[in-house]
This record gives sequence, C-alpha cells and structure tokens, in this order.
Amino acid sequence: MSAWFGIEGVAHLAFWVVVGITLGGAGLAVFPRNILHNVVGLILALSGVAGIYLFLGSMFIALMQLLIYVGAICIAIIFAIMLSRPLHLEVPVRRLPKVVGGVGAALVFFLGLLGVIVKTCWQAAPERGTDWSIKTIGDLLLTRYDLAFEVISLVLLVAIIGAIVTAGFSRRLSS
Amino acid sequence: MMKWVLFSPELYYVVMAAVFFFMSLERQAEPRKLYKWAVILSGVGVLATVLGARLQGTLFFDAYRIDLFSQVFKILIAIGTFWVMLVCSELKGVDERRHAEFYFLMTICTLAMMMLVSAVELLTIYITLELSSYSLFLLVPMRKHDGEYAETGIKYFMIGATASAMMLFGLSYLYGVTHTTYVAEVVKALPRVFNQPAAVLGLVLALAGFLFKQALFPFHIWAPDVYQGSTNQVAAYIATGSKMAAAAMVIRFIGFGNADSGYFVQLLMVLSVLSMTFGNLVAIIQKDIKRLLAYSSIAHAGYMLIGILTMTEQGYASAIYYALAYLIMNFACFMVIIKVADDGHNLQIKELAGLHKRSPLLAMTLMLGLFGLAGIPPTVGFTGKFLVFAAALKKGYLILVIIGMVNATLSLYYYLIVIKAAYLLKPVREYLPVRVDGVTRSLSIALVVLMICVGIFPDRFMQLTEAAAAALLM
Amino acid sequence: MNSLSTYLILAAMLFCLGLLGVLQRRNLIGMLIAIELMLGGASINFMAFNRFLAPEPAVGQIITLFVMGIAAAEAAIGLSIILALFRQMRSINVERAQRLSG
Amino acid sequence: MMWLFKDPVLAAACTGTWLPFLAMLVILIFTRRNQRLSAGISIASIVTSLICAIYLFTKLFHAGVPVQYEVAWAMTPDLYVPFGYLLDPHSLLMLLIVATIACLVQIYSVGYMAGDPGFSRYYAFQSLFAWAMLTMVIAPGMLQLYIFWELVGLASYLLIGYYYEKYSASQAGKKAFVVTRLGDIGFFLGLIFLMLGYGDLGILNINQAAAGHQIPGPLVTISALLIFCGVIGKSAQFPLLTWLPDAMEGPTPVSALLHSATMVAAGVYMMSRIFPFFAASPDAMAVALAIGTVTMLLASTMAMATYDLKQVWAYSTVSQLGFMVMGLGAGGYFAGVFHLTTHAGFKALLFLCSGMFIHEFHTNDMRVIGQSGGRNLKVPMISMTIGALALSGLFPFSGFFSKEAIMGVLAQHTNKVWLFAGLLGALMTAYYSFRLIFFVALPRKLATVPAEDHGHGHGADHGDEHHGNAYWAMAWPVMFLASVTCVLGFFQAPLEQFLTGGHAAAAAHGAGQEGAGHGMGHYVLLAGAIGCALAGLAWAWVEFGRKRAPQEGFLKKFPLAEILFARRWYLDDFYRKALDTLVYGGLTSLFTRNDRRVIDGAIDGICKLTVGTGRMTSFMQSGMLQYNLLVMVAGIGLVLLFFFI
Amino acid sequence: MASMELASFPILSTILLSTIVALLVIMLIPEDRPKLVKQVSLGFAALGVVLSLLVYVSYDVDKGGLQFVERFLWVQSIGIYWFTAVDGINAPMLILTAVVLFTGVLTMWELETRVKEFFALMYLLVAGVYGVFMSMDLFWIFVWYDVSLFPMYPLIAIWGGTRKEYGAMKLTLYLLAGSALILPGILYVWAVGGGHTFDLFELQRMGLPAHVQRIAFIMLYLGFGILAGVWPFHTWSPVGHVAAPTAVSMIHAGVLMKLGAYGILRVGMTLCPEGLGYWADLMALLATIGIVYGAFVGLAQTDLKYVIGYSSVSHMGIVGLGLATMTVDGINGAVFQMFSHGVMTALFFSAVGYIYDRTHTKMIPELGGLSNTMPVASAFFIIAAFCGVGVPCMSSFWAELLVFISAVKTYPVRGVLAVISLVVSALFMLRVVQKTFYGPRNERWEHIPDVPLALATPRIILVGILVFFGLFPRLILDVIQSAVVPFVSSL
Repeated sequence: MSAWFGIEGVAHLAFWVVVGITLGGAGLAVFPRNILHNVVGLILALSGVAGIYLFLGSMFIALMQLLIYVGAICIAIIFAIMLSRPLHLEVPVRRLPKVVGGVGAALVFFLGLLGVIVKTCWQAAPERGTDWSIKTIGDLLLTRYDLAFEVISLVLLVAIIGAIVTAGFSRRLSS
Repeated sequence: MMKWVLFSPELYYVVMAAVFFFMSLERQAEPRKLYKWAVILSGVGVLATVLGARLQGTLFFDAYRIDLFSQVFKILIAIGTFWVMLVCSELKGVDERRHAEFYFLMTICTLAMMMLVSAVELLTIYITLELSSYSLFLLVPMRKHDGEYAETGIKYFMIGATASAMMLFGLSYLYGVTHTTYVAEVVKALPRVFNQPAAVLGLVLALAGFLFKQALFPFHIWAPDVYQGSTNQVAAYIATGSKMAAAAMVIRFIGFGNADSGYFVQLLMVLSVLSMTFGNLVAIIQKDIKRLLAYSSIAHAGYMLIGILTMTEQGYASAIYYALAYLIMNFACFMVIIKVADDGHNLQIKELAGLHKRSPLLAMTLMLGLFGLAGIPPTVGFTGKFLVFAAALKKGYLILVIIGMVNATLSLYYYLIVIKAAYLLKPVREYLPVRVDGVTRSLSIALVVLMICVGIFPDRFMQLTEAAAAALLM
Repeated sequence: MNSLSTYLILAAMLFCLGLLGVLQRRNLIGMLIAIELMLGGASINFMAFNRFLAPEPAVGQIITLFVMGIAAAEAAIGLSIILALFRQMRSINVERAQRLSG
Repeated sequence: MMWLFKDPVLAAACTGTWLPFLAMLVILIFTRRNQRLSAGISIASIVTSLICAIYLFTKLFHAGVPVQYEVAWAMTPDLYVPFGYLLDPHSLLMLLIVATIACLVQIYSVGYMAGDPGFSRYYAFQSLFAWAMLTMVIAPGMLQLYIFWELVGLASYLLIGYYYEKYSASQAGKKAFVVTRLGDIGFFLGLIFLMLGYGDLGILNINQAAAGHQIPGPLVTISALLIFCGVIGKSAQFPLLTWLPDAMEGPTPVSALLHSATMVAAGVYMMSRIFPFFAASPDAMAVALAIGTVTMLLASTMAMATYDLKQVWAYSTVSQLGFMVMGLGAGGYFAGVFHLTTHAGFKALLFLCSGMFIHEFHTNDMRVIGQSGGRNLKVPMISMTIGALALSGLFPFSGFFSKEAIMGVLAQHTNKVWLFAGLLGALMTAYYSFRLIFFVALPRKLATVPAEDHGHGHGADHGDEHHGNAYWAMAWPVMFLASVTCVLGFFQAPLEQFLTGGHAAAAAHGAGQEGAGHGMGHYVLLAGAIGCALAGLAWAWVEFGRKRAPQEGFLKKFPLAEILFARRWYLDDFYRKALDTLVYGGLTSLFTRNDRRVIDGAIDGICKLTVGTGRMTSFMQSGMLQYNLLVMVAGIGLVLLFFFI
Repeated sequence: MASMELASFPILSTILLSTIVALLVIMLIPEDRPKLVKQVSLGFAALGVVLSLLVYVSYDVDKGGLQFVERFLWVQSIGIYWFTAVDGINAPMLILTAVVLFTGVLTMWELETRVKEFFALMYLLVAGVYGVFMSMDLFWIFVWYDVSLFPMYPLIAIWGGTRKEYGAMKLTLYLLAGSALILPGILYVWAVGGGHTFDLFELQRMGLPAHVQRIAFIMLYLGFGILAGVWPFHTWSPVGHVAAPTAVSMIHAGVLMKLGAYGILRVGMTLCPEGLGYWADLMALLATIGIVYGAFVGLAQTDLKYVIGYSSVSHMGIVGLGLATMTVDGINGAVFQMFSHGVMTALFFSAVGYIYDRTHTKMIPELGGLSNTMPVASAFFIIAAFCGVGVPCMSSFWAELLVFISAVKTYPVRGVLAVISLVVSALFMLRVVQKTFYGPRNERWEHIPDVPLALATPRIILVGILVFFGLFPRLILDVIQSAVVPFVSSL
C-alpha cells in the first residue's frame, strides 16, 4: 500500500492517469461518430502514449511523439476533415454483422494477445546497456541505421510527392 | 569506398529516380520523351543489375547483404520493371500530366524492392517494404477517369496499412523475445524461444506482412480489387516486379527461419493448399481478365510456397525458378492485355474474341503464357511446377503435390476459357486489329522464346537458382 | 505497475482498439485514425521491450522514431487518397466503396 | 519361290488355297468395275483350285501317311500358331468336295447372277469364301482351323447379306454371324482350355493324345463340349439352329454353297476332324448324339410346315446335319463323313435346282412355282427329283448309302431310342421332300394361291436375252451334280478304305463298328430304313401327289402343331425376346443409363460442383472493405489458433 | 548393313525434330496459301513414315533390347537425361504414329478453315506423341505426354462438331486431370529412388520398396489409365470423339489412347512390378468391365462416333486385360492390340469423317443405305468394323487371341467373360453396319459422290496395314516380344 504515497505514489498515480488518458483517448478516437471527436481522442491517446514513453525512460522519444504525431499528423487529419466537410450530412445505418464481427475479432484478438503476454516468459538480455543518451541514438542513426535513415527520407519524399499528385493539388493540375 | 560498388545497382536506380523527379518538375513533359527515357534507363538498369550479379558482401553494418540470392532477385525485379516500362508506350490509363510522377514512383518502388531483397535487418526490411508499398499505394489510384475503380486506391491502402501495422506489431514481439533486429541473430535465437507463444505470434504476424505482399491466402484480399482497379501497367507491375520482391522476402524469411518445425511446415502447407484452392476456385467465375489473373496469382503464391516450405536448398532453388517462370508468363499475359486494351480500359474476357485474327502473335503469346500458368509443358511454367513438386516430394509431401496437381488441372479450366475467347469466339462487334509496334513484336517473340527455352533447357537457370539458394543459406 | 506486462497489455489494448476501429468505422478518416492507434500500440511494445529486455536501449527508441516517420508518411498518403476519393464520390464513407467484388 | 517347284504337293496346296484370295484382292481393288473380268478371274482361280485339289487327291490317294507342312504363323514362348497344310484322306476328300461345289456354284452363278449390279462384289466374296473354306479344310492345327472357320463365317455373312438393300437379308446375315459367333465363343474357349491344359493344338497330336489318354479326362470332356458349341453354332444344331433358314435370304447359289458342303458342313467336318478326341469323351459324344437327334427331329417338323422352296431345303439341311452329328456322336466316323460327302452333293443339287426355279419364276413359293409350270423346266425338275430321292435315302442314290451307314451305327448303340429317332427322321425327310416335289411337279389349280410376292424377286431385273446362256450356265452344274448323286453311293467302299485306312484311331472305331453292322441285323435295318423312306414318300403321295390329293397336308388338321412348326417351335421368338429383354432392354439400357447418369453424371457433377464452390467462395471477396479485412483478421486468428491448440 | 551407320545417326531425335521443324515451317507459311500448308504437312508426314519404317526395319530383333539409344545429361542437378531409344514395344508405336499422321493429313485434305493453325497444332500433338513413345526418361515422357494432350483443346474446339466446346473442355480437363496423378507418381518414384535420376531403367534397376511401388503404381495406372479409357474413366472418350474433327479423332483414338496404355506399360509396370502384382487384380477387373460395358453401351448408341468411342473403350479394355495378365502373351497381345486398334480406329474415324463431311450427319437412323451411293466409303467402315469384331486375318484378331489366351489362363472367370463379350461386340458392330450402310437406297444421299481415289488412299493404306499384319503377324509380333520377353522375366 505504501506505493500509493510519496513520490512513488505520485508517480503511480501519474502512471495510471496517463494510462487512463491513453485508453480514454483511444476509446474516444474509435467509438464516437463525430469525426472531430475522434481526432481529439487520437490527440489524447497519442499524448498519453508520449507519457508512457516518459515512464519508459525516454524523454526524447516522448517529445518526438508529441511533435510528430500531435503536431503534424493530427493537424493533417484535421485539414483533411475540413476539406471533406460535407460528409457530416450523411449518417449511414450501422450494419449489425459488421459491428459484431469487428468487435468479436478485436475482442478475440485482444484475449489472444493477453494470453500470449501472460503465458510468455519474457527473458531479459543477459547484458544490458545503460546508454540512454540521445547522442548514441544519433550515432546509431548515422551508422547502423544509416540505410533505414536514408530510406525513410525517401519514404517521406514519396509521401509528399504522392500526396500532392494524388490529392490533385499539383501546380499543373490546379491551373 | 570499394564497398559502394556493392550498392551500385541501387544507386543507379536512385539516380534514375532523381532523373524522373526532375522531369516531374518540368512544366510539360512530353509523354513520348518520358517513355523513351524510361525504357532506356530501365534497360540500362537491367544491365547494371546483371553486371552486379556476382557481387558479394555486406553493407551498413551487416544490415544489408549482397549475395547471389539477392542479386538474382534484383535482376528479376529489374527485368520486370524494364518490361513494364516497355509496354508503357500507350499509357492511356494515367493522366498525361502525371506521367513523370508515374515513372518516378515506379523507379522508387523498384529501388525499394531491390533494397528489400538485400535487407537483413528487421527495421530496414520494414521501412523498405513500406517504401515499396507506399509507392504502389500511390500508383494504384493514379488511374484516370477511374469512376468505377476509384475505390481501389483506398481499399489497397487500408488493407496494406492494416497489414503493415500487424506486421510491425509482430516484429515488436520478435524483437521482444530475441532482443535484436538482425535477421541472422533472430534466426539464431528463434529455436531457443520457439516454445514461447510470443515468438510464434511475432513470427506469424511478421510473416503476415510478407505473405500479404505475395497475396497468399488469407492475405490475398487486396489482390483482385487492386489488379482490377489499377491501370493495366500498374497491375502488370504489381503482378511481376512486386511479386518478385515478395517472393524473395518470403523465401528469405522462411529460409532464415529454417525452423523446420513440424507445426510451422504444416501451417505453411495448409496456407499453400488453401491459397491454391481458393485462388483457382474463385478464378473460375471471373469475367474480367485482370481479376482472373489476380486470383491466379493467389493460386501461384500457393504453388511457390510449396517449394519454400520444403526448407531445403533444392526447394528454395525451385521457388526461385518458379518466381522466374512466373515473371515471364505473367508478364506475357499482361503485355497482351495492355496491348489489346490500348486505350487503357479494363479488358473483359469476351473482348479477347477473335484475337487470333486481330493479332496472331499476341494470341500465341497469350496462349503460351496461359498454358505456362496452367503448368503445361513445354513452357517454363511447367518446369517451375515440376521443380517445386520435385522438391516437395523429396521431402515426401505426396498428398500436397497431388493437391497441387489437382489444382493445376482446375486452373486449366479458366485459362482455357480465356484461350477459347482468344482463339474461338466470334467477336460480337467488329474490333480493330491490334496495333503491334516493333517493340511489342520483338518483346512478344522474346517472351515466347523465353517461355519455351527456359522451360526446355532449364539446366543453366537451375544452376543459377541453386547457387542462389546456396548463397541464401550461407 | 511498472512491469513489462502492464505496458504490453496497454499496447495490446491500443492495438485492438485500433483494430476494432479499422474493422467497423465507416468513416475513412476514422479508419486512418484507428490505424494510427495500431501503430502506436506497436511502438509502445518496442519501447517497453527496450526498457525491460533489450541489450541496447537505443535500438527500440530508434525504431519508435522510424515508426513515427512511417506513420506520418502513411497519414499523408492515406489522407491524400481519401481526399481524391472524396472528389470522385463526394463521400468518405467506406461502405460506398463496394463496387468491386467477387 | 523355288520350293514351289521342288515340292509339287505343297505348291498345289498353296496355289489351291491362296489363288482365290488373290482373286478376291484383284477383284476388289482392280476389276470392280468390269463384271465379266471379275467373274472370269474368280472362276479361273477356283477352277485352278479344283484342279489342284484333284491333283492332290489323286497324288496322295495312296500315300497312307498324312502329309503335313507348317510354318510358324505367330510364335511366342507360350504360344505357337502354325500355318500350314495337313493333307490326310479326310482333308483331301473335303478339299475335293469343297472345291467342286464352289467351282460348280461359281459357274452356276454366272447365269443366276447375270446382270446384278454387285456382280463383281459377289465374285469377290465367293473367292473369299473359297479361300477361307479351302484353307480351313486342310488346316493342320485347331487354331488355324478356328481362324479360317471364323473367316468362313465372315464370308458367309457377306454372302448371305448380299442383297444388303433388303432388310431381311442384312438381318439374316447379321443373325448368321452373331449366332455362329455365339457358338464360336465356346469353340474358342474350348481351344484355349485345351491349349492351356495340353499345350498343343495340332490336330494329329490332340487326336493321338486323347486316344492315348495323355490328356486328362475332365479336360477332354470340357474342351470337347466347348468345341462342340462351335459345331452347334456353325452347323446350326439345336438350340442355335434358327439362323440357317433365315440365311436363305442370300442368293440361291450362295445357299447352295453355304448349306451343302461348306459353311454349315464345316461344323460337322471339324467334329469329324478331331473325332478321336471327341471319342475319348463318352459324355461329349452322348451330348452330341442327343443334340444331333433333337436337331434332326425339330428341323424335320419345321420343314413340313413351310411353303418356301429354299426353306424346305434349309430345314432339311439342318436336319441332315443333325443326322450327321448323330452319326458321329454314335461313334460312326466314316458314316458321318460319308453322309457329309453325299449330302454335299445332293443338297447342292437341290439348292441349285431350286435356284433355277426361283430364277425363272421370281418366287420362292413352291405352290406358285408349281402352278406357273415349274415342271416344264426339265433339267431342274428331274435333277431335283433325283436329289429328293437321295435325300430321302432311296436306292440307288448316294443318300441311301450314307444314311444306311449312319443307321447302322445307330443300331449298334445300346440305346435303341436313337435308332428309332433316326428312322422317324427318315420318314419325315421323305415326306417333306416329296411334298415339295409333288407341289412343284403336280400342281393343282387350287383357289388359295397367294399373290405373287415380289419381295422375293431377286432376279427381277434380269434381261430375257440372257435367258439361254444363263439357263445352260445353270443347267450344266446341276446335271453334273445329279449324275454325281446317282453314282457316288457306289464309291462307299473305296472311300471307306481311303478314309479309315490311313487313320489308325479312326479305323479302330469306324471299321469295328461298320464291320459289326454287317451282321444279321443289317438287313432288318436296311429294310426298316427303306421302309420308312418309302412310307414317307407314300404319305406325301397320298396327301399331295395323287390326283385327288387335297395338297393340304395333315398338318392343317393340327393347327397348333402347324403354327408351332411354322414358327420354328418359337425358338426365334424366344431369342428375340431374350435379346430384347436381356440385352437391349436389360444390360444395354442399364449400362447406357449408368454411363450417362452415374459415370458421366458424376464427372459433370464434379465440374458443376467446382464452379458452384467457386461462386460460393467468391462471396468471401465482398465489395465491403471491412468484411474483407475481417476475413484477413479471421485468417490470422485461425493461423494462430493452429499454433496454440 | 545400313544399321551400322544408323546406329550412330540420331534418327529418333530426327523424327522428333522433323515434326517440330514442320510445325515451325507451317507457322511461317502465309495464311493465304493453304494448299502449300497441306503439301508441307504431307511431306513431313511422309518423312516421318519413312524414318519410322527405317527404324522399324533396321531394328535388330535378334539382339533385342534398346537400340538407337541417344542418351546424354540434360539437367544435371535432378538428373534429367535426354534418353531416346527404341525397343520392341515402341517400334510399332512409332510406325503407328507416323502412319496415322500421314493418313490423317491426307484425310484432312479438304479442310478449308484455318488450315495453317490446324496443321501446326496437329504437328505439335504428334511431336508429343513421338516424344512419349521414344523417350526413356520420366521427365520427358511426362513433358511429351502433356504436349500431346493440350493441343486437343483448340483442335476440337475450333474445328470440331457436335457440342465441340463442351467436348473439348471435358476431354482436355479430364485427361490433364490424369496427368495430375502421373506427375506426383513420377516424382514420387524419383524421390524415393534418391532424387538424382529420371532415367527409367536406372530407376528400374534400383528396385523400389514394395509399399512405394504400390502407391506409385496406382497413381500411374489411374493417371495413364484415364487416357487409355479405363473404365470408369472413359466418358471423355465418346464425348471427345464425337466432337473432334476427323483427323483429330484418328490421331486421338488411334494414337493418343495408346499413349495411356503405353504409359502404364512403360512407366507403371516397368518401375513398379510389385505394385503391378498388387493391383493387377483390379486392373483385370476394370479392364473386363470395360470390355463388356463398352460393348453393351455401344449397342444403344445412335451416333456413329459414339459407337466408335465405346468400341474403343471395349478394345482398350482388351489392352488393359492383356497388361494385367503379366504374361508374355498378354503383354504381347496388349501391345499388338494397341497397334492394330490404332490403325483400326483411324480407319473407322476416317471413314466416318468422309461420310460426315458429305452428309453432315452421323446419326445412324438418318443414314442408312449408304452402301448404295458410296460403296467404297462404306466398305472402309465395314472393314474396320470387321476388324473390331475380331475377324481373323485382321491384325486385331491376333492381339485378341493372345490376350484372351493369357487372360483365361491368369484370370479364368474374367477371361471367359471377356471372351463371351465378343458376341456382344459382334452384335453391336454389325448392327451399326446394317443400320448405316444397308437398307434401301436413300434419296437424301443420292447426289453424294463416292470417295475419290485421292481421299481413298489414306484409307486404303490403313486397310492394307490391317490386313497385312493380320496375314503376317510375325512381322510385328517378333519385334514386340523381343522386348516383352525380357520385360516379363524381370517382373
């Protein structure tokens, strides 16, 4: 019970709050019909995940998470929603089999995962480094993950060009 | 710096991508000019990969392995790309203003797949896979006037994204149980942890990503819609170049897995049987020829898996050979489709009526291609099947082979329907003769010769594939 | 609280919520959001393994970083495709898109 | 070809048998359009054959030991089929008979068939027949005999169905072929059993072996019975006798050829050929005797009820064949063979005479012929009477001697039933023969004259200008045969000497029994037989010959019996019914339906099922993105399940 | 004399190559010169006849065994050899193929639609047939086997008659379903034999384990048996024959069905003697049922080609029965029957083909009295029918004789049943002959000319062969048994 008091207690509390935010946000992102609510949920959830990252010991990644996800992706989504506004008008009927199937599949999947997680005997590596510095990350990015690093730039390039071409914002097309 | 020589084919494609990138910035790129460039550049690309065939070594701190296996597949991918570029002369399916981007994405995709076949580190694999997927996601909805087929892009994207998310999830578990992202080390660790459910889950989910690319049952669901809904050329590309990379990945992954555990092999058997049966059964009732080919590709993924699941060198070699065969045959069919539907519309089977009059050469190419797909000698398709089944029987999988052969017979039915249309049916309305330019003529003759010669004189190619398989296991 | 399982279960919940979203949301953008959730779940996994099991703490972080990049690119591409579809169909309801079947 | 000259016997045998074959080939391939030439070639070849036969007969008459030539026709480690010639007295005699009859018939046919559109074809078939029959006669081994026996069947099929435009003719040909085939199956099986059990099918060998009890008894009985099936089929014995009367649909010369000395006689000939073999099995002999008797009596009754000229002779042929079989079955080797010989002569004579009537009057009905003035044709009228006398077994015609021989053998038999049956047969034979003769020769202008049946008018398109030539072409053979019939009987002794002298086994049987026949009872028997024949003649005279004769026959008073006889004891109906219900209605339709519905239906069903399954399965690929995703997820779930359970 | 030079000359490959060259040459001829196509086809067919006769004549019967052997490594890693040779079993088959092709080309002399494609496909088919007959390597046997099957589809579907698309599809799928069993069988044997050679005789020498032989044999038997028309897998035969054009029917029934029986003999029985022993009973049973059944069902048919189709079922049953006896005579007879049935059916179909081309019907009730107007055409059919009935001095008589003798010896009851069914087959053949050709003159066919000499030639050749080998059976029997005797002793 002592865990609920003191610094550790606060940390505990904070942890569960973060978890709550994450799951709540995720629920909000999935269940409501209003797409804007969903986006808010996504922002919440991703922020929560950033918090989780903090608990997992990486400030850097947490910040990046906020920056990239919340700052970039969610804004993009909101823009997209703005651009496709009229969809609010149609409220299609839910199809029961789809709902049942979806829920069932997700539930089964989750239970399965739960089983796997519990059943598995997670073994830590015999020797564990303690080097959490950003410098190491940077180092590795330019050495071992050099190729991936280059490729992801290509990915982003493709995404940009592709998005422009596909969405039809091309200079030539709009003119 | 000598190490960069190893990377030269990929670098070449980077340069090529850059060329098209800059062309896309041009105000108005002439389609004919782009086509010429594409043909020449991709042709040289084939040359570059062929020259790099005997390279060996590793790059990027062992994250990137260059061996005969990867180089063979790079050649196959390059050839696939080159052929697709060759038939882009009448790229009516894509808006003229987007041609440059089209070629750019194509090149990038090729590049990504080339890196994919060499990548031996999970993160690199994942990212290169995503890169190739994204370029395809973007290529598919490029179709012009795509009213009916507009939904294809989003379907492909959604399914692909879901599958890749699952794969990532699986990779995370693999990482969790093996503590590494290097495939070689993962493999070393796997047997030790194979009794852990998480390892199995991770492996299956990760495999799902690759099998998704290969359109194996039950990860096939994108294939029919995408083949049908995308431009003919893109469909051809997905069916040929992209398939090669997928095959390479599956071979490499299972080859690394080399677990040879009873369960795993049984699973693969079940998947391959389901894939063959499902693909062939549904293909029977198709009307759209591309959709039909999509289902047949599902079935072929099953056949190829038979070779792979033997987990022997011979099996891998046969799978590589099969991939080669599949590339040739499938492309032959697609080439005919593209040429017959020269305005870029989707070809129905009945529209092939009277093809033997409109263009005997194309009709023959189509017939041989389809017979090849059905596994009829003396085409390369038969030899491929023969080798695959031989490898399977060497492990004693008699029932599997019988099921495979029964399926081959089943598949013959719908291939024959297409052939019947091409050779037998009287066209309901007068179709114009198909324009066959010099490139197409020489290409189809080359394909015919290849289909027969590689089928009848497989020795050379088998030596190559065996060496490649040996390199894989080294 | 601070055990591996907690994080893994959290990740699994996120992932499955995402899966649920993908499987039954009718709004394409909603599906995209769900996919982002799935990726988030995977990322948590990596970070958790990184924290509790892995020999090198940097690797997991790097992977998570890359996943973010991928997610961004995916979102961009997905949104552009959705918008293109919207122009064609005046709708982003996935149930409208079922002309190809069989 | 030097060997031909080195051994004239072999050369003669070869020439005699193969020349007709060559003639057939030449006619079919080259001279089909030239009718005269075709006939010429055919007749030339058969005359040559006849000359060869005579040469062989005279040359080897005193040879004593059989001359045998053979080459391997087909040879495998387990099977040796020789082709060759076995020239022993029996075959030489038969060769001579066959060649003679064939030659006469061919000459006769020049007149009879003149102007027929298929003239060349006719002669080609005749040559084919001659080839097959001649080769069969001198075959040294049973397999060769069987082979040519079948060819004889083929040729007779072609000849019987010569007027193929007529349904009844083609039907009759088919019937003849199939029914004899039925018997041949038994023959064939018998040969196979014999070969598998004994290993050799050489005629001399099996005769010796059977006589020497080297072949196990049961095997002899079984194979003899099976081989006897062949005799039943070919020689139209009960119960396969009905094809023969139908076979009269062929041109009359063909009937003469087939039903006198050659085709139908082949059965009896074969039986006598391996007589010692048969004789080694008393059971088989008993069966043969019984069947011969039944056949003889049945056929005689049938002959009493018909008004068709040729039918009468056909039934009488059946009956006489039965009589021969009786003789053989009773152990009278020589008697059977001798009756075969004489029967060949007088039956050919009878048919050829009938042919002349038919050719003249274009009808087969004896009453019509009689009323149209049949007796004005002197040559056939007299000849036919001679033939009828011979058939009835009256002195001094050939039939008398041979019938006596058989009666003698029957008398030897412990069971006298056979003898009485034989005597009854003789009575009936005389009755129906002279019934016919009186109908033709002493017509009454009775009211009940059926309208002339044009269906029987084969020669309707014969031009009258050929009349003279044609008549004499037909008359010469007839007269020749008539004279032979008159004198042949007196050659009994030399023939017997010839036939049984060289044949140790046969001699033991034949001579012993014949010798015993010359006892006291012989004269009683002689008197009895002649008495029966005369009684039959008298009976016929009472009913048909005398001035006031009603020409109705006693059968009219027994309508049931008449119908029974006329319908051939309902044998045909029985077969038809059996064929219809068992073969066509039963097995055939069952199998056909099974083939369409079950076997083929299963195949088509599988195909339909496959396509249907494809259609069903394709619902998995619905247009709904999320259903598809669900399928995928479910797939992954199942895969995982696979691992974890 | 010449055989010494021949021994070094790759004459078998030349035969095979000549058909492929013919195929290419025909494809290069312009579409608008059908006459030239036919002449070229005929020329190459004649070449095939000459070459195969040369092989047959210079085959040394006393020496026996494999002759004209060509053998070299084709694919190293899995041990595929180019291995062609002639022994007593396939030498007659080569002649059969050549003759049927030659007569088939002549028979189709009047073809007018898509001539070039027709002859090209026919040569493709024949290349496959030659290939199967001369190859001694399992891989090649299978390759050529399939090559000979799939051209059937276009050949029937384009130039065929009644229900051609259905028939073509059914036939092709059915037969290739058979090869779906053959391939696993072959590969199974190969894999068990160590997986380094497809050489038939090397595998034979290895002596596979009994259980393997059982499995492999039944697969090979059923697979090849489908093509051989083994009951109950025969239903493609009538349907396909009815649909096919004349020359294709000739080649198909005449040669291709033999391919199945030949495959059973060459592959199945050679490799799996013990398997044969295990399944021989079944083989004999199915064969006997086929013999009886074919005859009975043929009795009820009203389409000439159906009749022939069912007679083929019956006759191929005789082949199967002969093979099942495992005796010298049985197999001799089976091979002989393959040969003579090939010639006979070719004659049948070419006779029917001529009639059908003129009258446009092959329904027996509609015909009738044909002998009046076309005696020669009818004669060909009738002769074939006699051959089918098993009349002596026609080559099929000897075959049947041999088979029945050994069948009665080995399987008394079934053998006797098969012999008895000869009556039924006689009945059904004669019934057809009677209904079709006999009977009164039919005005409908009055104007139809009889076969001209040019078209009669191929049929005359076939008749000649039937009669020739019927009269001189040793000419072929000695050759056959030079291979069969050692074969049986090795069983």
